[in-house]
Order: sequence, then C-alpha cells, then structure tokens
Amino acid sequence: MASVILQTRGLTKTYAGVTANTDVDFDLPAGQIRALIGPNGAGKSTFVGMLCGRIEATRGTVSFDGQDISHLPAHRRIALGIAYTFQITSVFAGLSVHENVALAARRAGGSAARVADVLNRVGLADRAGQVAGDLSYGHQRILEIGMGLAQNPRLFILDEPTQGLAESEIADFKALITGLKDTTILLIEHNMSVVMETAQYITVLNQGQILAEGTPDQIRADTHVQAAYLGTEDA
Amino acid sequence: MGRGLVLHLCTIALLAAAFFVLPAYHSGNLARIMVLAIYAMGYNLAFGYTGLLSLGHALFFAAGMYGLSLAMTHLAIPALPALGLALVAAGVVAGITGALALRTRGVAFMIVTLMFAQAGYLTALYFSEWTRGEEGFVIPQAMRNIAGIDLSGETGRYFAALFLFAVVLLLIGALVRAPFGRTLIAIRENEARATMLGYDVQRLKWIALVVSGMISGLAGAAYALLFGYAGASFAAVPYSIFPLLYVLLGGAGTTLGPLIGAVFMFYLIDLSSGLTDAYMLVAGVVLVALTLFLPQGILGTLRKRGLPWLP
Amino acid sequence: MTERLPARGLLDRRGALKTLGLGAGALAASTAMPGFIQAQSSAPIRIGFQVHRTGIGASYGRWYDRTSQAAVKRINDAGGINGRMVELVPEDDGTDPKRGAEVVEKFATQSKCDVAFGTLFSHVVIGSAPRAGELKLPYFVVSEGHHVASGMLNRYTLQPGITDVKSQVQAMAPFVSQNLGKKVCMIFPDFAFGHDHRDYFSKAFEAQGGTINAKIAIPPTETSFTKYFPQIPRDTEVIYHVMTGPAVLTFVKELGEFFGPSRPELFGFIDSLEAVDMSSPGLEFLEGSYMWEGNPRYAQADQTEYDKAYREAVGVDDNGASVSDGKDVSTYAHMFGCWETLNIIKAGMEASGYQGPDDRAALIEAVEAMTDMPEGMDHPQGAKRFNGKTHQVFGHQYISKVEGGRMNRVHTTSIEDTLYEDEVDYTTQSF
Amino acid sequence: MDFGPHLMLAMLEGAVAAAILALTAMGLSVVFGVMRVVNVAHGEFYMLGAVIAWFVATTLGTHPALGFVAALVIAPALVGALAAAADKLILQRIDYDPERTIVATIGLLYIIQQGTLMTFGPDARPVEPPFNSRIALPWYEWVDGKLSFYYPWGLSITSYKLFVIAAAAAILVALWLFMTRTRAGLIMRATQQDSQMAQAFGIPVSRVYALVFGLGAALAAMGAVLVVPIQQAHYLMGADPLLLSFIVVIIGGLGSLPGTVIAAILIGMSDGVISVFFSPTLAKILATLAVAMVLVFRPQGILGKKAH
Repeated sequence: MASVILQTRGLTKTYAGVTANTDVDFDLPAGQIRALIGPNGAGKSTFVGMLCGRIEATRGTVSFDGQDISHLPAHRRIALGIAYTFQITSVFAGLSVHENVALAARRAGGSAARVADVLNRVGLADRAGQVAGDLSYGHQRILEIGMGLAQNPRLFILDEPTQGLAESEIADFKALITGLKDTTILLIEHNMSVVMETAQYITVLNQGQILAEGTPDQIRADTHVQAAYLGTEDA
Repeated sequence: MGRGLVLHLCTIALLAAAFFVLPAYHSGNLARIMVLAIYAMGYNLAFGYTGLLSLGHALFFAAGMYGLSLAMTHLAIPALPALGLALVAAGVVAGITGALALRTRGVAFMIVTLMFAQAGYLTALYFSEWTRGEEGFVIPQAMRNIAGIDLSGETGRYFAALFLFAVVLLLIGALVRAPFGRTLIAIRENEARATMLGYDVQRLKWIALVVSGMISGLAGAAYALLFGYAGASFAAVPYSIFPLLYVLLGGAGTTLGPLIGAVFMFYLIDLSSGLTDAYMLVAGVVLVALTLFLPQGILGTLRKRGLPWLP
Repeated sequence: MTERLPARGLLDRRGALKTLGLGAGALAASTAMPGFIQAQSSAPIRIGFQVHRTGIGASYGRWYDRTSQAAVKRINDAGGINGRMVELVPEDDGTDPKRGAEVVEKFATQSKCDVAFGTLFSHVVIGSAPRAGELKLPYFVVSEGHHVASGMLNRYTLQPGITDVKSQVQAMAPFVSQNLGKKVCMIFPDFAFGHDHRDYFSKAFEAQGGTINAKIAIPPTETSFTKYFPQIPRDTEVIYHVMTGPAVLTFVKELGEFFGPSRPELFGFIDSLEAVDMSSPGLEFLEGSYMWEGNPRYAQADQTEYDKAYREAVGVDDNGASVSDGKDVSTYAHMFGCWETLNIIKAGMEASGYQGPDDRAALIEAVEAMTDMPEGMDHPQGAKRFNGKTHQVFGHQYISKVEGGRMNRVHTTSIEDTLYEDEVDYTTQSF
Repeated sequence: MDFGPHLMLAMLEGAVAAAILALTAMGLSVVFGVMRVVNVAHGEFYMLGAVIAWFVATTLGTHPALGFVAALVIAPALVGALAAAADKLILQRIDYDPERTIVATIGLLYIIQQGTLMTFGPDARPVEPPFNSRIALPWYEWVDGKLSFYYPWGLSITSYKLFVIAAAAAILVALWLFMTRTRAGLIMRATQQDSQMAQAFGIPVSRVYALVFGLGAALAAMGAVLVVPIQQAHYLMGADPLLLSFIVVIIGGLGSLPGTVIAAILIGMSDGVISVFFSPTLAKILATLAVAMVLVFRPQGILGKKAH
C-alpha cells in the first residue's frame, strides 16, 4: 500500500458539551478514493471540517503527508495541497465562471491554460463568461468541483458533491472522479450508487466514531453497518 | 491599453481641462471634490472592493490631516516630508486598529471601527494644547508649497489636487485589475470560499484596510495642505459617513464611483442649501432613496445595464 | 495692492472658453458673472453673510441673522453705503469648518460679494479664514474667539465688532476677586474654548492675588454633571462656570440640586444661556449669581437711547426676547457684534471710498486705521477701541446679577481691563 | 467631598443614567433580537420622544404632572407609529439586508434630525418635572468608636430622579411580562427563534416586524420622556444615547434582553464611578477603547455564551 497522506489521531470535537466526534483515528493512503458515509448527524462534516481547518478540533492531531497540521489555519492547509468543496454550494456568485476557476488556479500557481483545461473537463467552457450566480444549481456544484480541480490538489475533500445533481450529471461526476490519477479523494456521500461505484475503500462514521472500515463489499456485508445505517437509509 | 485605463486617462484629462473652462467658483469646488474623492476612493477599496463596511474612516482621514499639519506647524517640517509623515501616521493607525477590528465581522466590525474613530475624535479634543481641539488651527500659508509651487493659489491647489487624484485613481485602477484586487473582490463575494482556496483572507483584508487607511489619510493631509486648516470636526462621525455616502451614490466597487458620488453630493448640498436650511435632510432622503431604488449606485447600475466592462 | 484676485484667473478662463469651447460651456455660461471687474456704481454692495443656520450654532445663527438684517435695513434707510444699497447674501455654514470655507469661496467667486461677514463658532472662522485670505476677500468675523488677535489668521480677517474671549475673561478677574471671593473653582468644557477660559482666567486671577483651587474639566459629550461636583473643594468661595451647548440647563439645575440651600458664589458666562429663557425650570438656582454679559439682555434702568433703538430695530423686547414671541429669547450678549460690524464695514467703505473689489485692500487699511469708536447708534453696546495691528476690538464688559429672574447689571469693566499685549501685527503682512 | 459620599453620589447618578440607558438600549436590543437589524436611527427616535414630550407638555400647559403623564403615553405611541411606518415603507422593501438597513437608517437619522430642526428649532427646551424635591442623604462616620450619621455637603438626590429609576424598572418588568406572558410576546419570540418557521405557522411576520420596530422606538421614546425633566429636548440629543445603547447591546450580548439590562446597569454605573477616579475625558477615551476591545475579543458580549 502507498504512503499515508492523511492521518488523524484522537481527533475530537465537542460543542458546548455535545460531542460531535470522539477520538477518531483515521488513515488515508495516497491515491485512494475514500468514501466517508454515515447517517445524518454522524459527524461527517465536522470531521472533514477539522481536517481542512474550518473547524477547530477540541483535541487530537491531524497530519498531512507526515506533517502535523493540527495548528495550521485553513488557508495554510489548503496551500499544502488540500482542496475542499462545501456541502452547501459556495462559489463567488457575483463573478464570472472563468474568474471563479482562475481564482482557484492562481493560488495554486496554475496558469491560464489550466483554467481553460479545467473548464473543458467539467463542461463549463461555453459558460465561462457567465456570472456564476446565474448558473443553475447543478452547474454551480460542478463549477465548485472544477475550482477544486483547478487547485490541482493532492487531497480533494468533497462534501456531498452530488446532492442536487441530475442523473446524467452524476454519471459525469463519477467519470470525472475516477479519472483523477494523482489525487487522493475523500468523499462524503449519501448517494450509495456513487459510493459503491467510485470508492475503493469506505469509512463509516456513527455517532462521531468510526463504526467500520473496509472495501465496498466488506461494508455491504457488515451487519453493524446495516443495522446502524444501511437499514435505515433508502439509498 | 484597456478600456478601463482609457476611461481613467480621459477622466483625468477632462478634469485638467475643466480648470480652464469652468468659472472660478466651480473649479475651486472641483479641487475640494477631488480631495474628497480621494478619501472616498480609499474608503471604496475597503468597502466597495473588500466588503469591509467601516464606520470609522474619519480616524484615518484625521490621522493624515493631523500627521501633516502637526508636523508642519509644531516641528516646522516642510510640506513634502510632512505628507510622507501623514501617510505613515495613517498607515500605522490603520494597521493597529485594523488588526484589532478585523478580528470581528459584520455589525461588530462597523461598531468597533465607529468606536475607534470616536476614541480618536476625543483624543484630538483632549490634546488641545497641540491640536486646538474642536477649534482647530491654520497651517501657515508660507509653508504651503512644494518644490516652489504655491499650493494656496488657485492654480497650484487645483493641479496638486488633480495630481493626487490621478495617482490614486491610476493606482486603484491597476490594483483592482491585479491579482491582489481580484482576490479582494473574491473575499467580498465569498470569504469562506476564498479561505478554502488557500487565500490568507485575514492578511489580505488587513493589507486592504491599511492601503485604504493610507489613501484616506492622504486625503486628510491634502485637505489640510490645500485648504490650510486642520480641526477635530474632521475626525467626528459625519466624516466617517460621508465617504460611505459618496461611494454608495457613485457605485461601490467601481473606480470612478467615488468621484461621481462626491460631485453629485457636493452640488446637491450646495444647491439645496440655497433652498432649505436643512440640507442634511437632502442627504438623508438621498440615502434612503438610494437603498430603495439604486442599491448599486450610479455606476454600479450602469455596469449592470449594459456597460459590464466598467472598472 | 494692484493684484486683483479673481481677475487674472477669470481672464485666463474666458480666453480658454473661447478657444476651447468645450461642453462645459453651459455650466460656465449659467454662472459667469457679467460686469464683475467694472463695478457698477448703482449695483448694491453685496455682503456675504456666513450664518449658522444648522448644526450646533443654529440658535445663535437665527439671531445673528435677525440682527444683521436689521442693521442692513438701517444702513439702507439712511441711504446705503457710498450711495449704494447694501444687500446681505446669507449662506448657511452648517456650523462646520469645511462648509464654512466653501461658503467663503462661494462669496468670493460665485455670488461676487464685496466682503464676507458673520459667524460665531471659532472652528468655522479658523477653517474659513485661510480661504478668505487666499481669495483676498475681507472677512469680518463676530466670533469672540482669540484666534484673530493671536496672529493665527491673516490680514483679510478682522474682528472689529466684538471683544475676544481673552479680554472678556481677564476683565472679569478684578471683579471676582474684589467682590465674590479669593478661592475659585473653575468648571469648564474639556476642549479649546474651555481651556482658553481656564488659562486666561487663572492667569489674570492669580495676578489679582486669588487662587484657583480646582479646575474641573467636563468631557465634551457629557449630559449629566452631578458626579463631577464632589470634586469642588469645600473651601471654594466662587464657582466659575462656562459650560456650553444644549446640556447647560442640566448643568445649572444639577449644580443647584447638588448644593441645595447653601452654595458658594457663582460666576458664569452667559454663553451657556444665550437663547435660553431665564424662567426655564431649573434656572431658579441661578438667583443671586453673577454672569458675564457682552451686552445686558434685560433693559437696564439706565438704558441708553441707543440700546432702546437697537432693541426696537432688531425686534427684541425689554426682557431680551423676540417682540413677537416672549419665549424666543435672543443671543443678546453676542449679536450686537453683527450690528456694529456692519456699521464698521460701512464706515470703512466710506472712509476708503470703496467702489468695488479693487478697493478691498483700501477698505482693510481704512478699518485698520480706526481706533476709538464712541458709543452711539453705530455702537449701541458701548464705546470701543480698535487695534489695527491685531485686527481686534476691545470694549466694555458687563457683569450682571440674577435677581428676581432677570439680570441686573452690577459692574461695567473699563476698556483698559480688557487690553493685553499685541501678539501680532497684521499690518506688516502684504495684501 | 470624602471618598465614601463621593462614591455614593456617583453611584446614585450612575443608577439614574443606567435606568434611562436600560430602556433605550432595550429598544435597540429588542429590534436586533427579533429582526437582526441594526437601527442607526434609534437615537433619533429617542430625541423625537423628548421633543414630543416638550410639545405635549407645553400644549397642554396645565399642571406639570398632567403634561408629563400625557407625554408618557402620547410620545411613545407617536414615535412607535412613525417607526412602524418607516419599517413598512423602507426596511421591508429592502428586505432587511443588513448593510442596506444601516445605510437606510443613517438616512432616516438625518431626515428625522433635520426635520426636527426645521419644525422644533435649534434650542434646548426643558420640561418641568411633575415633582422635584431635593433629598439630602446621610452618611456615617465613627466618632469615639460609635456609629453616627451626618449629612455631607452635596450628597443628595431628587425625588424625580428616584422616580425615574422606579419607572424604568416598572416599564422593563411590564416589557418582560409582555414578552413572556402575552400572545403577542410569544409570537415575537417565535419570530425571533425562526422567522421562516413562524411564517409557516401563519404568523404575519411582516406585521410582527413592524410592531417590533415600533416597540423598539417606543421604548427609546419612553426613556426620553423620563429624561427630559432632567435634561432638555434638543434636536442633536440623539447621538450620545445611540452610541451608549450600542455599547450596552454589544456588551450584553447582541439581542439578549437580560444581558442588555445587566450591561446597562454596568455601563451606567461605571460611567458614574469612573469619573470619581480619572480625568473625565481621558476616562471616556479609555472606556470607549475598552468597549471596542470587549467586542474584539469577546464578540458574543460579556454575558453571551461562546458560539460554536
């Protein structure tokens, strides 16, 4: 197995006495497509929030590529090669599609060519001049994924990227994700078909703790997971 | 050369020509308006481009005004180095208050900036031994010249104001087209997203505020230098509201909006003061009407309706 | 002397207008003034009147306006100046120094006034004076600030109608020390105006052998005062107060409530209570206290015929209120300055044979040459002595005692009491 | 004056200031709590309350007590109605966008202030208190090991000032009962919790907002009616209460009603007490900076809970 790009030890978050994550030990090998699943309120978003620095951990460590990044602010972590898409679409609504992608690419040292390339790959090249806020919801989600790609990240964290996408767009998304060669992907996802078809490995969170980890087949077969999650979810 | 730059150069040329064309009264007004527009351009960088709604920019204006005038009258420092001191003073004040105020956001930011400015105003009153407080003081006419140009004469004053205005306009024009400016706009549009693209939003906002404060301070210093007076009334609350008014009227986040807003507001008050005692009533009505009917301001609306290239 | 201010620029611009013929012509045409350089002998003399219509000085502004209108009417009824009618061109300065300077520019270049005049608040005067000097527009102020005589301003700014605060304050010291007490506690607003009182009075009072036992500075934004009064030392014989602004009634009322039945002597400046009815609730506490008055608000038993006629002309009754509304109290202690200043402008213009803006320097020289001004219809407040070098006038000051809700004059200072050493000689400055 | 009586006097004065401030700041806090908007014109509603009180008292011209009681009813009602109208005509149309609301209320500030100047004039005008007698207060000292009382020079308060404290407390209790015990109050609080949910449950949110905005202004006006017999009605009197109310609302935790009361007492009292120890203008500068620092380092207020 390849080297571990992301590692957490004892990662815990408590909100005013309520625990969202408890002592999460998590390892993500480089190059893997990992899905993070779990029922609503399992602490998935909090967990990735702590990974990329949007949420301050109560305790525990996060390491990226062997470096302890627990105390780095979000922008420094991003600069190390992490990209993140929000659960609720978050683009620069008043700026053009092209400007959105360019802003993402520029910080990562990307060129104009990269911007054009990304726009082509996500199929937004013909809308490059449009104001992002005028795009349909699906296109905005795709734009956000495109911004992540433009950052050329080593670790790409996507928080429910297919929410609100049409079937055809979901298919495109799957192809896009599986086609990324050098990028490690951490995917929070509710859509089980996306999870099962893209993820090489799955981590199940329940009540803020890791309930199970394994390949899609292993997870499918896991009775704890079925009891805690799959049974109650009509994925 | 981009259309934006051409527009800016034309504006500057037009203003230069205006001196020879307009009657003395209006060219005198225009000199003052250009100084106010510099102030509003500084404010616009923070508010219009970076989304920082400050209610305390009078602090920076006054820092520049006092930086220059105290140095000139009490230390007998000539105008040009005093101008440099004014920029430093405004930059330092903006740097310190900005570092603190930027820990807050939204409403809290407005109120923190307001309170810093209030503290600054009281400080100017308190040290009346040097500032003569609310009464203010005159900068000796003999000292008001740079490189032999008499800044108290109509021509010298006008072109000095125009020169500073042009420098700031071209600077801002370049700034907002540069990656730095584009990023500021991104922060205004969506701060969380900008952070998650790896931008050090706090630092960028701080830099924007310092530059904004220095430009505002330049305007304050220019007022003192060109019009010969410094006083605490320029540090009071209304002078924090004025640039907001100019910028909103002209169009927040447009390079020429501050000038348009300042011209419009100046003549609105000048003309309405002939009609009614309560000309600030007019300012109030304009503010309300703007928020209701023209939230983007004059140039902002033009940009939306057919001139998308407006800088 | 030969340099006529707007002329050169105007010619430039006119030439440019012809040759360039740019689009701004419409604006230019609407405001270009015909016949400015060649003064027309029949045209009225225009006096730009900078007035506090809005802002903190608005109470004063209203009465400065009424007094000035009355003075101009009297001048015109008597045939005007040099055979020409006088026209006041009022413009609101918002009690703001920036607007004040703009207004002065407007007088000089837009409304083509011969001279500018008016205004009380020092910051407006100081903010406007540099522009008046640069535009070479004679600027007659009625501000009582020491800024003119201190040398801060310029040759074009004069204060010939009202005594300045330095004189007022130092002239009070002998009376206070001889009649009220030797230990004075001063209460003043904590900004330049209050600091002037603090510095000038304590110096003059100590020269009289008295002591200032406490100096209580009140912050400018304060609205309640009781909490400061405990700082008044027990052995205080006289309280000297100069609070200004709308909170002054509160100040007096709370001072009364603080002391209750037994209080030290009180000496105050009427500045605080200008335009305020002495029968306002709370002011009963001032009964028996002493006030500086620039001009006695209540008609005195020995009222001069001049004061009587002046009151009638302005429309002020014997209680210092408007004849049409007894509750509308005047700023009687200051506004005479407008009346007298306009008369000095008239005298100066007549002495210099003023014809038009070309004669502005001559007008100033004529005023600078003035010295003693006798009491009379032109100077109903009393005789005055003008110092041409410092551009400042010196006159009698009055001290009144509050008795039965009105103020009765108990002391008149001599002009000598108000004099101090020259701090500037404006006549050495070129025009 | 000795230190003890001096402090006592400063605290009494502070209590009066705190009482008025609590009412005025409560108005701002209610509006912020329910509607989440910052009303910069709040100080002008206060000023209008004072001006209307003067107008009512002089128009009636009868016994001061009657005029005062009438003012206490009429001024808040008129000011509240005006504010509700402003909400309908302006704020609702801009959808309470936070920044535009600030700008619009700055505009409103100038309109009200200048409108008052044009009608009421520039003079400060007093209103006679319904009753006002000086009450000298005793202080103690140890004489030969025994406690004895005496009346120090200057240590006093007036009956009207005591009444102001009591009246403000009574109004605040009434407000609390209104907010917790009446249907209208319940609706307001429901709207505060979640306006969309409230809308879904058939609560006419826009009317609630107009009501709340009116209520906030009326509270300021009530504070002003109570204060005019101590201070005077003047068209520029709104600036100071606005700034102080802001400070109180911030320190109390934006929108927290109990926090607002506690902060008003804290600020009102400390304003009095600080003046005992420091040069007053310097004290004002330091106090202003201190409040700014509170906001910088504890944006949730001293009493507010730390957000997530």
